[in-house]
Amino acid sequence: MAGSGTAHMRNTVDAVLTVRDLTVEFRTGRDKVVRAVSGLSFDVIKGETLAIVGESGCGKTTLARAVLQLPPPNSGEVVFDGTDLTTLPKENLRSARTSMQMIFQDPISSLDPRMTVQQLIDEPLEIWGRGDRAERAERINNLLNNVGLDPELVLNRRSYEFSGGQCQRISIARALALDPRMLICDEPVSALDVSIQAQILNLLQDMKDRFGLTMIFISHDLAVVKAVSNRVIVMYLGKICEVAPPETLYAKPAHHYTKALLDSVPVADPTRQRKATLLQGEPPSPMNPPTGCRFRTRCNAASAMCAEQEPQLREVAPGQFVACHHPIS
Amino acid sequence: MSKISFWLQRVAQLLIVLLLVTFGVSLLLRLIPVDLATILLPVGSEIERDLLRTELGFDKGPIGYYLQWLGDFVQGDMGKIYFSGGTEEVSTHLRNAMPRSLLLMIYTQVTALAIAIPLGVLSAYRVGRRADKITSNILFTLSSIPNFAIALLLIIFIGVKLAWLPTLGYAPLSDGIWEHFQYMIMPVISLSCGLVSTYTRLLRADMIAALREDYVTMAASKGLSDRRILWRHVFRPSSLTLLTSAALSMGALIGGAIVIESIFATYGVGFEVFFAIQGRQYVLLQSTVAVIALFYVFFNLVVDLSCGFVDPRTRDRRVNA
Amino acid sequence: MSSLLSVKGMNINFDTSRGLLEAVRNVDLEIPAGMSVGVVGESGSGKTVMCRAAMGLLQGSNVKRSGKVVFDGRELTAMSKSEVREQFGSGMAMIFQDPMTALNPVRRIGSQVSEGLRVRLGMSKKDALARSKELLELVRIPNAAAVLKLFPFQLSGGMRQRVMIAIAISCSPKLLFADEPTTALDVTVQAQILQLLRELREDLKMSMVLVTHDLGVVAGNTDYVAVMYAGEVVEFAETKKLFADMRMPYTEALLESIPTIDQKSGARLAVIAGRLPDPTDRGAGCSFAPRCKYAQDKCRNEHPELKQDPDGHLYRCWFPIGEAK
Amino acid sequence: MRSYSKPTLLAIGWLGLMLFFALFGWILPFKEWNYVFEDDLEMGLFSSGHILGTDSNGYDLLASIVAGTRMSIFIAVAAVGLGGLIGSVLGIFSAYVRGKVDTVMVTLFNVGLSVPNLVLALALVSVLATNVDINQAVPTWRRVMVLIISLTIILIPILGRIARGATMSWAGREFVTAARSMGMKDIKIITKHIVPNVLPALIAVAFLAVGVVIIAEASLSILGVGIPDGASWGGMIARGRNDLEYAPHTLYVPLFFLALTVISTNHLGDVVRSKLDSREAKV
Repeated sequence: MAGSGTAHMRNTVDAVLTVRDLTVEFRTGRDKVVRAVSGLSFDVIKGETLAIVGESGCGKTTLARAVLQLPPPNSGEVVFDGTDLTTLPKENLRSARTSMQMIFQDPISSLDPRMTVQQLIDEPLEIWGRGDRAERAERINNLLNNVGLDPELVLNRRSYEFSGGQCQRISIARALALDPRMLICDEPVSALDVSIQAQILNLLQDMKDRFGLTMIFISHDLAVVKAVSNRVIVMYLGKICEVAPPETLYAKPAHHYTKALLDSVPVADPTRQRKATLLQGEPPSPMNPPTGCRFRTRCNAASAMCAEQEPQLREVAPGQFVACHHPIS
Repeated sequence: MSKISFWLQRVAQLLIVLLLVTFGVSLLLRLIPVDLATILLPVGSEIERDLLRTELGFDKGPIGYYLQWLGDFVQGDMGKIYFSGGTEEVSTHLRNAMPRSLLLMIYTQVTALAIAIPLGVLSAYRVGRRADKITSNILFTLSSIPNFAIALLLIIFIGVKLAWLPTLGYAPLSDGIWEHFQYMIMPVISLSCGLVSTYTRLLRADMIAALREDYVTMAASKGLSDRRILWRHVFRPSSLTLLTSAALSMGALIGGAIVIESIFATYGVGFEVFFAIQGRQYVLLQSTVAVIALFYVFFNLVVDLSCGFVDPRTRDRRVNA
Repeated sequence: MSSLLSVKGMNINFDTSRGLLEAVRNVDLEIPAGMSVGVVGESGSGKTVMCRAAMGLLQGSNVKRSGKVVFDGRELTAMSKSEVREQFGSGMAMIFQDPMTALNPVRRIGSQVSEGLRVRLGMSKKDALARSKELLELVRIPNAAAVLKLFPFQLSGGMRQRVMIAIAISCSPKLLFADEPTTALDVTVQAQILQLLRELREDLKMSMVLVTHDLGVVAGNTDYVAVMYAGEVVEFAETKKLFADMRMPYTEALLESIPTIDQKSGARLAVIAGRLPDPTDRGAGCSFAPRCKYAQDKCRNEHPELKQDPDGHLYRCWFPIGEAK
Repeated sequence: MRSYSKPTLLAIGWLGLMLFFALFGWILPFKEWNYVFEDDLEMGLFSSGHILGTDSNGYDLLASIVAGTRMSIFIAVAAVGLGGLIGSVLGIFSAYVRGKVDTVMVTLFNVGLSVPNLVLALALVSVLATNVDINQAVPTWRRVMVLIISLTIILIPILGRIARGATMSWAGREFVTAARSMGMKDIKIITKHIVPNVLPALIAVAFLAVGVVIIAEASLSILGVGIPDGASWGGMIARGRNDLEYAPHTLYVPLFFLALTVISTNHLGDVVRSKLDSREAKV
């Protein structure tokens, strides 16, 4: 797995975002380079929710930020609405970013503690001079109502007076302020309590429907991903393992890693405990990834070929692409 | 990157800092709007002054002068002090002054740590209780009183009114332990009061934070005694900040020593700086500042090294970073 | 069945600047010998505080506590501090959520694993280190001898959690408190750790209290479950019975709102409206009433007492699910 | 609004009095600070006509204190203001930009920090306050200027490093990334998100720095390179040292004022800091 390839690219005119051969590297010393994301390609079609799922350190967050050029990737192209963001001058990039907004994992750290809710949501509107003061105030009220907060109660309070769930609602309202076409959600519910998660997931779904958004949804939680996505990319050590619609992926995973992930998820039903084939060990360091298929060191089906050749993504079922020399059939 | 190359890099960084510091001081001297030779040899003839200009490299421009000074300095020639009757070697002066200052610093640091560690551990353990509150208040007040004020008060009460200790001078250890220490007690107290309170407050805050950590609860759940937890599990990680702060306060200590040495007439390195400025001995000033910076930077390196021993995380983080 | 640990009428309050924080309210809990009991709840439900208090590890001058804890026939709450300490290691042990913060960052793995053996069992340094190596092998750490010489930060999250388990079982405790032992870990590693805990429990005949927010983890790893909400135990039953026939509306709502990998993709999730209750202001009625879809006036005004079904199923609700049927 | 504790009120009150002395000392009915009361040499505390007594020159100590306050506070405020401004601009900028600029800046800060404060101040003062004609005394105003410049130079790396550290920790937060993703300009991110969050930490340190500067000025005076014959607290201490055996009160008085002022600024610095910490804990 953890292979390269572009077989899964749909190359349609409907693609809002097309990412080609994206590589992000971090220098962590004189001659040490971590390739957080290496040679990754994908596209997102208008109105769909693309989920990117993987364990910590697989590069999913880095990928999301690289799409927004925060910081820009080391190589590759990020074509959004027909423009390649990586070659855009700074000024144009600034305005291009407004149609692509991000929701962060830590709802509290993503809001400036010194600002009131009013100021927080007003900020993007003010930067871009959307409307006069009265129009903006009305827009803020609308946004807050949309995300299920009562403007009268919250406008003059600051982020630390709110719970995590409420902060996430404020973040969503702020992200929607500029009428973005695309929302990138980086683990938006993993810092929230179980009983609050569903509220935020439903809210995101509602907003997506109401404003016709396209979404990238990043998560480590397979169950959450299944609930919200139209297409899922499974990542491992900076590469793609498998791309498929959720129904196919969850019912018939083709990649050994996907299967292991699914088998590891605990099920809230004592009568239906799966006999899990446990994955051995933990992911190797991205500083020194295995040759060939990056998953081979933990894979039961690994053969000599897996160490030599990097598997390329190929279609094994309609819409299901896998980067594995020995896919599960 | 290996550990050795990491340390080499660190030493290189420090060397750069040292070079910049000494060059800065050298440049500063060149900024003086007067002729240095005239200042150093006020009564000499113009021929003598010309000789001096060539000897010291005043005629070579700032960089040439610095390189000449540096060349001499690394060979151990720190220049001369110019009296009306002749000259003295700066190195002789410093060789005499160094041990006095070093001993003063060592005694001060040892005293400060010896008082601060138990005090800090105790007040962290009894945080919020009365003993802790009283110590905190006393230490806070103490930290705000400048060392020269303590020195002057000690002189008035212990030196003059009670006449227990001599107020001026110095005796080397070879004159006898009591001889030596009776001159050191008051300077050491004056310098260590502030440090005691800095160290105690730091250690206390650090230990209070460490006591809230899960690993302390974990240690308790192993059935360890409070004393063992306190020293083995809490003190050691907390002592890192203490160590770093000891290095940082070295600068303040050297500064304080200048004042204290001049008040008690200890004639250490600090006094040499004072003397250099009062007597306009700029060569002495330049070399002495260089020696102080060298010592200070070296001390920081030692602390950096020992941090690695106390806290393995910093060792690794630095190797990676 | 005899209880290894029994908690009676436990109340834990914290004095805070915002007022009295009622963390644990009138909790009764029995841990049957040899069994694994799950304690499920969201943040602020008091599950962690309850466990730490039961073990006698709660410290601080702002803690107010009452209630009785009996462990292995002896009343812990009546013992002196050093007598309680005697119980640690060989009686009770604990593992924590975040293995990074629960291991001392500046001490080697070897000294941390062997410490309990030396202090509690009086082993010599050499014996304790040899035993430590065996313990690390027991928790399936490869290269145990080398790991003894490492520092915690040099290990991966999963390995650290294994080290912590090795420390906890080093003196063969009768009861292991596991406080969210897998929350900080990736899902594949979580599965490994849970399996390890299951096997160790069987081999060492150890009882376990498993604290978690994840109903999935509870379902596969416990014999009994206590559900906590707002500082109270609101439901207690055998795990199988609880999932088959839950009585508390909260438990039901929680289960329904969690996304699962089996549900239909894109389906709307059931939601528990409102938010978690304020721990400094518990109100008069049932704590869950403001968010409960079955709530009636009685729920909002009167605090429900713990009721018991003939089969031992406990719940704290005026109108439990299934009763109307 | 939270009420202040008693020590805090005392500290504010004392600093208020000092500010009053500094700004409006001239309305008080005193003679010049160096007016010589020839019949009243070395009078003790609470003497008639001289509440704080006089020194061996016959100067009235209260008048000296009031005049000295003006000088000491002026030097402290000027140096901390200038040093703080320059230091924070450099620190915030270099932490925000990172990269090579930051490396250079950190090296420069380290150079500044690797010479002990007082040594640097001594060197600067002695060099800058030298006259072309060495026999001519340097005028007081120029000494004051030199002193302020020297102390400013010392404070730049100290405050710069703190500003840099605070900026580093805030610039990494997600709301900064969020602001960037909304298309906010860097300069606005710095002024709207970084500076307001870094400011409290800087204010806390600035209070401490005022104390440091006051002590440094006094130390320099004791070493004879401050404003030896001028009206500053340090100058008074330096003069009083000569009489410590016979008229110790000439030493007690300036020491008392100096210590109380430093205690007050340090205390207020602590108060700001702990407010900051409790807010941080909430965030």
